Amino acid sequence: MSERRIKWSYMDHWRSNGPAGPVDQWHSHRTMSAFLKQIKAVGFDAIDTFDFRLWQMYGDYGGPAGYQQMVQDHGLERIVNTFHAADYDLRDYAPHVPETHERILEDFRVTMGHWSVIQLDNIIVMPATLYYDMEPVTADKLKITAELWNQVGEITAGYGVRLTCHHEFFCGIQSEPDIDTFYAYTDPRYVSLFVDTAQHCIASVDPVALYRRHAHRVSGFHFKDTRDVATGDDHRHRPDSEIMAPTTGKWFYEMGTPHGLVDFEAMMTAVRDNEYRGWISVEHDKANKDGGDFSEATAVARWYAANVLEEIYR
Amino acid sequence: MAWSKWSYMDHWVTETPQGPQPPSFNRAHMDRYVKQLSALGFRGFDTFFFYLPMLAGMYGSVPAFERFLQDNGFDKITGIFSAYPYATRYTAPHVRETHDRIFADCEATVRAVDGLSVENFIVMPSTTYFQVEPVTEEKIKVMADLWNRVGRMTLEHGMKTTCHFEFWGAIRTREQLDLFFSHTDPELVFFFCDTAQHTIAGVDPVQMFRDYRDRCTGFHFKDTHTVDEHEAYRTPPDPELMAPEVTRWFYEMGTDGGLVDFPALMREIVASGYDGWLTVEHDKAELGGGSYAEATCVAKWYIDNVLAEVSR
Amino acid sequence: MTGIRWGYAINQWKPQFDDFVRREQHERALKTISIAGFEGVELTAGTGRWEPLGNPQQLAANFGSFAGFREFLAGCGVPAVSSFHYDPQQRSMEHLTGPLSPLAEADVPAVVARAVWFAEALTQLGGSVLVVRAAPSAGDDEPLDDAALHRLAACWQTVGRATLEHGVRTALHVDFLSALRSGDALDRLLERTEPDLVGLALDTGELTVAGIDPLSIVERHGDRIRYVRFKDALAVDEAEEYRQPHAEYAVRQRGGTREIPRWFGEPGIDGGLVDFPAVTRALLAARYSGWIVFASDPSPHPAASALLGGYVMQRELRPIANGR
Amino acid sequence: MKDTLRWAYALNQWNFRLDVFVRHSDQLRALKTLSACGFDHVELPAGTGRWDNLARPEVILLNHGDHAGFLDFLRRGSVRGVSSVYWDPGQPVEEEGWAFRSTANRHDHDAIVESAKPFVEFCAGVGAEQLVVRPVGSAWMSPPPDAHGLRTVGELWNRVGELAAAVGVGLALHYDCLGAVHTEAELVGLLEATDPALVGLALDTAEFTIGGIDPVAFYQRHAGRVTHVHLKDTRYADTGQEYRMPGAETTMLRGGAGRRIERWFFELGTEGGLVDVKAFVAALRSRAYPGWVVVESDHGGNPAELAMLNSWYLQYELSVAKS
Repeated sequence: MSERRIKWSYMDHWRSNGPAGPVDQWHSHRTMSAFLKQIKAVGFDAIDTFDFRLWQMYGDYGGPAGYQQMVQDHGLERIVNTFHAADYDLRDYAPHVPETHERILEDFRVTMGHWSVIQLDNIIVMPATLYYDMEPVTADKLKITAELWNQVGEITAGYGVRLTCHHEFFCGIQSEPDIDTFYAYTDPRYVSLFVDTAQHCIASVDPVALYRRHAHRVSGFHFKDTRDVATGDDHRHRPDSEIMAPTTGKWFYEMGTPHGLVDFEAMMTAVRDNEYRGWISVEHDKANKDGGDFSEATAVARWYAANVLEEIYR
Repeated sequence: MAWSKWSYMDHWVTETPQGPQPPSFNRAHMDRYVKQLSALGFRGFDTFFFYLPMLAGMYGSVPAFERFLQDNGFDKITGIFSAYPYATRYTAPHVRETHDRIFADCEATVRAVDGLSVENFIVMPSTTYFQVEPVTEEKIKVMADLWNRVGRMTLEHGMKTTCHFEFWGAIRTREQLDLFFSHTDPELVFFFCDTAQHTIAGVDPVQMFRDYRDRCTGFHFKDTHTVDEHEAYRTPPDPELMAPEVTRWFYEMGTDGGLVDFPALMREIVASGYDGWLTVEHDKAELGGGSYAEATCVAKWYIDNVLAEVSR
Repeated sequence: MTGIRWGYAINQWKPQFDDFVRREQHERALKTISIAGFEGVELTAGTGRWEPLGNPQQLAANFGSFAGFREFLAGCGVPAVSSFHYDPQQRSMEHLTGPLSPLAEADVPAVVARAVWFAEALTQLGGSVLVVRAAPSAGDDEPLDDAALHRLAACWQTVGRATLEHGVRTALHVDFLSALRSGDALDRLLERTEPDLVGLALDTGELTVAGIDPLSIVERHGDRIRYVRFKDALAVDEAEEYRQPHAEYAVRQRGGTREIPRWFGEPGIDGGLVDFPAVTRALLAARYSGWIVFASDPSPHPAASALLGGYVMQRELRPIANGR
Repeated sequence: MKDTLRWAYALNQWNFRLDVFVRHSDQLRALKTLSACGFDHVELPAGTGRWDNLARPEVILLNHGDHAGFLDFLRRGSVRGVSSVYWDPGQPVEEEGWAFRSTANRHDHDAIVESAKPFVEFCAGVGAEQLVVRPVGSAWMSPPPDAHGLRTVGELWNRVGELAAAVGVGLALHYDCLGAVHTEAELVGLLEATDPALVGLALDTAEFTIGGIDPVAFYQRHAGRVTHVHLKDTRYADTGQEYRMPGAETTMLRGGAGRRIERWFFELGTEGGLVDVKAFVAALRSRAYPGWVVVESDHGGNPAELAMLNSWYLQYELSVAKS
């Protein structure tokens, strides 16, 4: 068998039904084990996780290395990426507000220290605040933001980890021109692009074209689907767009869903054409909404990867 | 005085350690179910014929189950639903040769509740449309003959045979409904108004009630968001759960997008002097992440907060 | 006529941080509470944009004003908010603060300010009690010696005085992880506080899991009770695992070494340990008037819990309260 | 699953209620789930009516036209075929006019043989190797069978077995923990009353264990008769008489047998499982068992989750290569 050029990682959103209601996999060692077994059973090679789980890693597994050991004990290779979900706030943590930069830089110095015991590929960030906290999105603000991430990227590069940006449809940098401007301002050595197929699609940006244009900057993917494009003020809905937009109660679906808007075959073809090698992360955020189910969504998504996408490129 | 004769049609699903199951799963779940309905203030209980043996098994007998209901604030079992949704060579209301068998089944069901004061014997008068079509006057007459015969029998047991028309049944348009009622004896065969089913079939339930007031013995108050515009009703193998365009037909009262004008119907009912039971039903409430308990709360909330104003 | 008002705690609808965010979900839950026979809802303090009912700022962001929120409640058939349940240890994104401790003198001004923030909201939402987590978890903090109790009493006295200025009473809530659970700490704390300023929130489920008979509390401190939460308990922490560090995760969520699947349930749940008719009678004997709020804490099926609780309230407890 | 054993998965765990698992889209999701878990053959459940459209042959054909159409449907979910079909002739079904029939009653035999025909034809048509049947009714509804009774039942299954063999389909009698044939002696008696060339045994590890029969020891003694396997686990065994409780399907398997047992059947690798799965599978391997091993977990919990956990167990505890 020829060497695989693509491996599949699972971004660890997860819920299962416990005796007292829905729980996540961090609920107990038992639920974590059941989660990892299921991920492994359908053929994922590794997982991605969130920074805010660090405390549970320390509390329950002795830290990131201990947790990665738990992952490996279930036959998975390792933790590939982490998502740094920050609480953006104009007062103290906002990439387009220079006064807050020192705090953000310090946050990354501390965070990377925690992760230094294992080897990650990427630390993923949403590069801007919520849209309504950044608008109007000006070239100046984009430039200030880019400068911040250049510095953060330098810090993470010191740990051998790439800083990569994930553009939520509701964040300040989500339109095609703003994304292009942002990458023009950032240093390719320090700032990469992480293509989330659904988020771009919701923001009316063609993820395939975006990827083809910036392929040399791309350090990873979230493959997930959506059935809806944001309309009107969906991307700037107060207080929240992700769960509370009036038009849409559930934005995200696993790939392979009927009526999905992402053209994954075209995406995979582009991945092949660019000779991308490495990890693709599968994500389906909030799969349990509206009667959905994480186990099933994960199996169906992995089926799609095995039966449709790997036919194109593997 | 607000309307107090509300009953609940037994479609409930509850979470069990073995997955989502009907409350007949075991006695403990059945008890919990009755308590929940009791908390909402329902006074009547409608159920399916096939649950009667299970209820007898769990409570010792059907009358013992009814006593359990009464201990929880109910008046009684109000209706029994019986149906042959799917034509087989043994049972198909439009096939005269199967009538003896259907009649015998109905008699057995009715006997199982002898001694109680169940009021309605609710039937689907036909099977799926696609198994009957072409729907002719002759076939409607055959079905009418069956229910005349069953109706006479159930009256002898104190129950009225009353017809509940599915949107996917062979009697669904206003013309077919009128034809069916013209062939049935008003003394023997009655009308049961399901607000959602008629609406999906493009028939106005309020007008149906107005026109058949004298034969109406009950209602299923449930809602829908969709009128069948794709001939789902005649699409094999099954329109109810498998229609390509519509994944969920039925909703509880009080949802956004509901098509049934319940206040108008309620006004009509009050004005007419109707004094029977009004039944809440919500079939498949769990589709799309819903729950029966919650759907029942929202529907009863609607009754007490919206319909109560109308019927005052 | 009784002075008891029956409410329901909304926290059981939100098992995870990204659940129960949308308006239509709130509407359905509130209608469920209403139709199950309850006239008030207890809110739980929360932070951030996925907690639309969690604090005054989020209520304003979502409903425009308190009046707007009250209109929404009224539209769902719920006349009042009974209370907020506030835990100082919860961080606040709105204030950019981390955990505050009632034991730390330096934190007291912030705790007071936060309490007033909630109290002001309650006055406009029909509530009269602020329920506060009285002490941190036993395993995460110093033992409550005299000096610590003194600081604790001083904090709650100040809070109580401040909320009372808004007509809202402060009631101390003792949960089964609380440092106040051990020995006579609670008795001593109550001794050191003035009854007019600091009351007690009786939570039947928490006390029972803590191995404390709620009846004994009613007997000893009936005159201090300002708020009651009725939830049932399914197991008792006999091994005192609450003294472990991080007991919030290890014991409350995961069930400790015995892996108790569920500590709490709605009143009347199969296997429940609390004698609610007896507690109700004892409260009446102690001349309690005010809210009795039902809760199940997490529930695998929130609407069913509300209905089963409603059943017990309507058929067993309310008749007792009404003297029948 | 690539292994010396042939692995399949039972669909019954998805079909846990009358009105669920009806839409083709839901079924495709289950098939894809199984495929992602490494399974490419399925066992079809029993059922009745238009909503059990993976159960009754005539309803399957109404949904998919013909046998090839049904196989095409399975293949859309990357499932290649049907290992087996389950059928209980004692379960009244709409298609048979809700007739209540008993295999112990000789007068019902002609009707049961007749009603077996669509199943046999369907198995042959879709390439299912085994028709798996419930050989007798529930113990609580009938007295324990004596030698004469076992001979009567045996005659029936020989007739059905002959019918099936004629088109190359095997017939496997599935022992379950509520059946009137309950003890090991009774089960052996039933097997002896049937022709080994025509009738095999479907050994269900959990059902055996609950019923008080050690599946490993039994297999070692009777390997030649075992033509089909259901692999699942249980955490409980009958105390001895629970299977005779009136309405045992409800009172024992759902009502907890008065012991508050919430669920009897579990996925492989469950904590406290009573089945020695590894020893059992080792025994199958050592005797080069040729039939299907169908993994199932019956009802309980989330079907996709259980399938994934079973798959993990096969790969990491039983060393079955996924592909």
